[in-house]
Amino acid sequence: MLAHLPILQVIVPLMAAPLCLFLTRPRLVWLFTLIASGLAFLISCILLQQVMTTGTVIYELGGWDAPWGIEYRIDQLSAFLLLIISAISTVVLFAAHTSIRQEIPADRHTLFYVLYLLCLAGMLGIVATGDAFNVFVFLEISSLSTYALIALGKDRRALWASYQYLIMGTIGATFILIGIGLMYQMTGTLNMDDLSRRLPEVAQTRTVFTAFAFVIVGICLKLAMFPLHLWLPNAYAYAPSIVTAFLAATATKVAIYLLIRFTFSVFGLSFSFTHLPLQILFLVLGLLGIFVASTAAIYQTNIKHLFAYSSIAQIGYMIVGFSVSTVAGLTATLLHLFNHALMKGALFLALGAVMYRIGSVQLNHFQGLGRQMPLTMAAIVIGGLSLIGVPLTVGFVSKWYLVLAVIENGWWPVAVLILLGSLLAIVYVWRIVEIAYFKPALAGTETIKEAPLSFLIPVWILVLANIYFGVDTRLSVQVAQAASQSLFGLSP
Amino acid sequence: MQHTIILSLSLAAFWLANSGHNTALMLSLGAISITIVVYIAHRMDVVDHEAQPLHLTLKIPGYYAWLIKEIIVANLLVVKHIWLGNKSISPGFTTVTASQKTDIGKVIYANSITLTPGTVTVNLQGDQFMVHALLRESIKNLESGEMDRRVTQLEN
Amino acid sequence: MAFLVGVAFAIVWMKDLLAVIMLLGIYGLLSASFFVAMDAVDVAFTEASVGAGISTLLMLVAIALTGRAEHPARHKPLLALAVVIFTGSLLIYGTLDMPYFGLAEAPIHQHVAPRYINDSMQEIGVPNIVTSVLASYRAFDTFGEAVVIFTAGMGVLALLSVARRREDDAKIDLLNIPMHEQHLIPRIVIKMLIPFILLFAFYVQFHGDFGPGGGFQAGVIFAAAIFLYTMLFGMSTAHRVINQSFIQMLAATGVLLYGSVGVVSLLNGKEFFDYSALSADPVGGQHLGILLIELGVGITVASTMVIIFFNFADRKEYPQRKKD
Amino acid sequence: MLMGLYNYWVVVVLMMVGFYIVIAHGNLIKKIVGLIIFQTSVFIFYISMAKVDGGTAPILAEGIKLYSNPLPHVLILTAIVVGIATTALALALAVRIKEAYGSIEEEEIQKKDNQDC
Amino acid sequence: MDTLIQVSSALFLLVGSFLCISGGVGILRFPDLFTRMHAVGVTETLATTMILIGLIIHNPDFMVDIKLIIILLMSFFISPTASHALASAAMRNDRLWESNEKPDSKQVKSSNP
Amino acid sequence: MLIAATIAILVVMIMATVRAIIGPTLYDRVLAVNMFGTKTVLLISLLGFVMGRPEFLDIAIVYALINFISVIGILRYSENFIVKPTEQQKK
Repeated sequence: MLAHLPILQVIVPLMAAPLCLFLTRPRLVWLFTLIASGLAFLISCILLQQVMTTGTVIYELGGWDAPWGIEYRIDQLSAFLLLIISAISTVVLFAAHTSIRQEIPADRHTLFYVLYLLCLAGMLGIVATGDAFNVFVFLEISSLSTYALIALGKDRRALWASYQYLIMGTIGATFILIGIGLMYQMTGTLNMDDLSRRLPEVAQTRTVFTAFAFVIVGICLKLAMFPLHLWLPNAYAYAPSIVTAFLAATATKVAIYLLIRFTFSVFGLSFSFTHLPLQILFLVLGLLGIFVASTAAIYQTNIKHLFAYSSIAQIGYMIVGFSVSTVAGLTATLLHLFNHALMKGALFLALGAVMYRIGSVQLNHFQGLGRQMPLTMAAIVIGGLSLIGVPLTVGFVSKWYLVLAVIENGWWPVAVLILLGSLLAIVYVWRIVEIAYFKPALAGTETIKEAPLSFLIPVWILVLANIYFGVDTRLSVQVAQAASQSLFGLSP
Repeated sequence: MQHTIILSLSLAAFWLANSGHNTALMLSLGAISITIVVYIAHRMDVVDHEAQPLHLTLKIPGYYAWLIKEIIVANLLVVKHIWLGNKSISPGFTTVTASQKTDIGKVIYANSITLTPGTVTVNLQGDQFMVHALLRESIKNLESGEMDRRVTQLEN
Repeated sequence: MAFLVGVAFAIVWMKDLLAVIMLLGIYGLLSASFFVAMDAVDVAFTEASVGAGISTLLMLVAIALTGRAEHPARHKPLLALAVVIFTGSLLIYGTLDMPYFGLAEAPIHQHVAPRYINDSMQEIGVPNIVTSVLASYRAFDTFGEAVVIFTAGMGVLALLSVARRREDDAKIDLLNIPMHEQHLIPRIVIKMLIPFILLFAFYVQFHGDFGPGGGFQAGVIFAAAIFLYTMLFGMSTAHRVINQSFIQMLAATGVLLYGSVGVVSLLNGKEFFDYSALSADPVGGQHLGILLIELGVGITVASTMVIIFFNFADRKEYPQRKKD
Repeated sequence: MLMGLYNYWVVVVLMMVGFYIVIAHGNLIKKIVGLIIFQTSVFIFYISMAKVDGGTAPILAEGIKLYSNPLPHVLILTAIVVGIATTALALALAVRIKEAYGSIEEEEIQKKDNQDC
Repeated sequence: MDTLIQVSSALFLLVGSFLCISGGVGILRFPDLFTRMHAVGVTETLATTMILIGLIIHNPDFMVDIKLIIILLMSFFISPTASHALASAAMRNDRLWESNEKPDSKQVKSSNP
Repeated sequence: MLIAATIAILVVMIMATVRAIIGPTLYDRVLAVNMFGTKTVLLISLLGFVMGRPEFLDIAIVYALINFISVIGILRYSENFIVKPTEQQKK
């Protein structure tokens, strides 16, 4: 069975989704979903282990060899991403049952889990596959389920946010489709590995250039990179809390993965970075993203909005690391990817707990919460510290590596700007701390209790992970380094 | 019951006409499909004398032969007037009385009127059909009642 | 081709959404004819049923719910135009180095495709190459496709489903009686046609190996027959005939059927979707596998389409009860 | 050159018309229509790539040597399904938005949204 | 024999095309909905029949012929039904707009503007 | 001759489209769409012969069906809009 792990990784949640419809009681469905997600997590652990020891794992679907059939190709990078996605999904699901009881009408619960599983499977599929068109198909599975999940939010603005996301997402996906079409036109293949071998022959043509442009723009739309980020804040803010926690921690990561996969593996380093002014473009956009989004975050009154903008800023950091285009830079990006998933997972889940107790995440409703929900608020504070990049948290580790990578390239001003960006993060995190701890509680809120255990456990798992990986960086750094080295074609 | 049998038989004919693959697998798949379709049709309540008008089967071909002749004549007329232009036409509504007793008879009559270019059945109210015609002549033709008579003959 | 452009431009200017949708139907039919001219018969089949049929219908129901007039105000047309022109010229620029249209020497016809054309008969034994690529070489894509449509069905269900009550049914029945009278002719003709349409769907389902067609198209045709029935006999009758939760189960069953074909080959120690594991004779196994997964696709598509349509139509027919 | 690429250029124009509708129009349904046109033209683009001069439909028959490329057909079959799935979901959203906001014009919705905040 | 088949098939197709074009001219030329409907009727009955018969004669393959016949039969069933549905819907609408006090009136009126 | 017939049908299709675009009433458009659909059925059958692979007439059958369904659909759902304003007028 070990040989079949790559496919099982995707197929387990995918098959579990329709099975959910046959279960009648929501509690049962929840348990079932949890088990499926847990299984996926287990598989991804074994896979990572396998990939780290033996190198890339290839799985040919239907028994047809690669350019003719579809293959799954799991290298260090994909294994790493698979682990992040399935881990976050499992942890977040612990709280799901309690949370959605509050936020989603009862007759939709089963559907929620079905869509959740489909979304998970879609993301895993994107990461695992080695076929360009298969990416598109699974991208659509995850996107469609995401739209529906967001629209399940209580607020009517959730609908509008979801619609905007749908339009943007579909344009993005269609752009990717055009790009894939152009690539196929020039090479006659859809397999990524095969593409990377055949593209250099035609790299000078204008068609390939256009293909590249379309794929990148399409991915950036999904990624919510700075100028194309408009859909993200509302989508995150009005989605059900669980969905926000899951998406914030995983969806953009998958998009970053695609960006890396296409630029490094498919088009190849020399094409992506030497022929085109991509480096400087991404650097500028990344930095702009950090500043604009962080500034916007400071002025938000809805905390979900606030953290959503902060997500865009954090994407900016990843883009900066990506634009450095050295092993160190990419390592920093991958590390930040992992760390950011941990932080945002913890933060949004904690917000979900707040939502569960007080039914709102407006900043002024947080008054006095520091005393009423001490554990939850402590989690938010630690997550916030991690966002800023205080030592002993994961945020510090990735920023440290990022600054090192930038300096290694001799880009001193950029390093300074990154640090300045962190100062902005201090401002918006401080606003929450100030209100929650130093303002008296609102009248009539004395009855608010600490969040239930079903929230606290997953939140604190993530928070402790934040601290653990901030102190003991060996595991995450080792994997990230191995992944980026293999992308640069160096053996670890 | 007889409707079911007729339906199954005509479905089978339809399948064979379309398929053209007479392997055992395909034939058995066809049989299964027909069974399912008949079941669904029963559930939908579309199997009755209206939908499978077997009492008409014998007389229909003769009627259609006559109808086709009518259609050709009417067609040529309309085409002539298309090329002659707007001035030559004299459109108007009229009401004709249908002497058919059953719904299916009325439907055949109404559809025959519509099939003949130059006249369209617009509305059914009991046994009164409202017809729109392109030309006065077509109205006269209809009011002579030949078509009506032929359709009624079909019924008995 | 220029014809298509004309229709598209007309769509831009039209304000009446109903007219826009009809033009969209024409656009769908036209592009489907174009697909036939381009040898893509399978695609034409699908586009005809989807582009001209299902999406037009869904659009119609949707605007019946939302209203048909478009506001004259448009925002940022200049900016939009700039973006569009930029993208368009980038694409034109990209086409400059493309192999010419119809050239047999283009790389796309040289690399992967020849194997499909030359060897699929020995390897799979199905004359329709599109089917063999779809259902065997790239079976996983098709599985994805089935899941996508399933996802959409679940999404629509999550967004639109309303709780029906018996009294509502009765009320609607009352409303519908005069409708039946008016639609005497269509009703009888459709009563005659429906069994044949259903059978035709099955025919398309099982003959996908030999000619154009297959699970997806069959599913759509099957669903179309049910739409037709629903439109003429009313929602409440349709609900009595087709049980909502049963159809949901059916949609799930379709996906599961497809997936379990893969699982069976897994259990037999072969790769996922390696149909040769299904039978002693590899080609026979392929044939069986294709038959089964096409059936899975057909079931999923038909039931999902029905779910989607019913939920839209329910929204329209049943009085709304706000929940939140 | 002109004839060789003419087909693709027409497709590009079509795509851009669709794209323009999506970004420039404020009506939600119209946007979806634009999206459909955009996607359909991408399908036409793929299918044009697959055509081989003198080839016929890729269904094997005796006596025919030259077939058009079947792979893009397969891809587009999948893409059409994805397209209809997206359309269905988008329409469902539009219907819900109409119920919640009483309008399907982007500007009005935006205005009401700002009041909410 | 072969030439006979060719010629007769060509003849049918020619007549069919001519009728079709006539219908097309009609739909553009006629003044209102109901008169246009008659023009469409031409293209849907005789023109379709002619073209399909032309094809049937042209083609010796039995399976293909059967399918052509099915198409022909279907168009004979479907097209009047669709026309009627359209006409009656238009009629109801027309009446509601113009004379909403007497929706059941059966007066004969000219629709020529 | 086949090609001539194909061209003739294309011309008719263009005429139908013109009618669909200029309207003026909803029903004129429906009529045009219906005609367009039936002509597409013919076009497909002819195209099959022109290209020498006439086996694919299934598509034409589907077109005929789908066309019928969409016309019925349009009529069924357009009734909603048209009756409403009149009812308001009555009041």
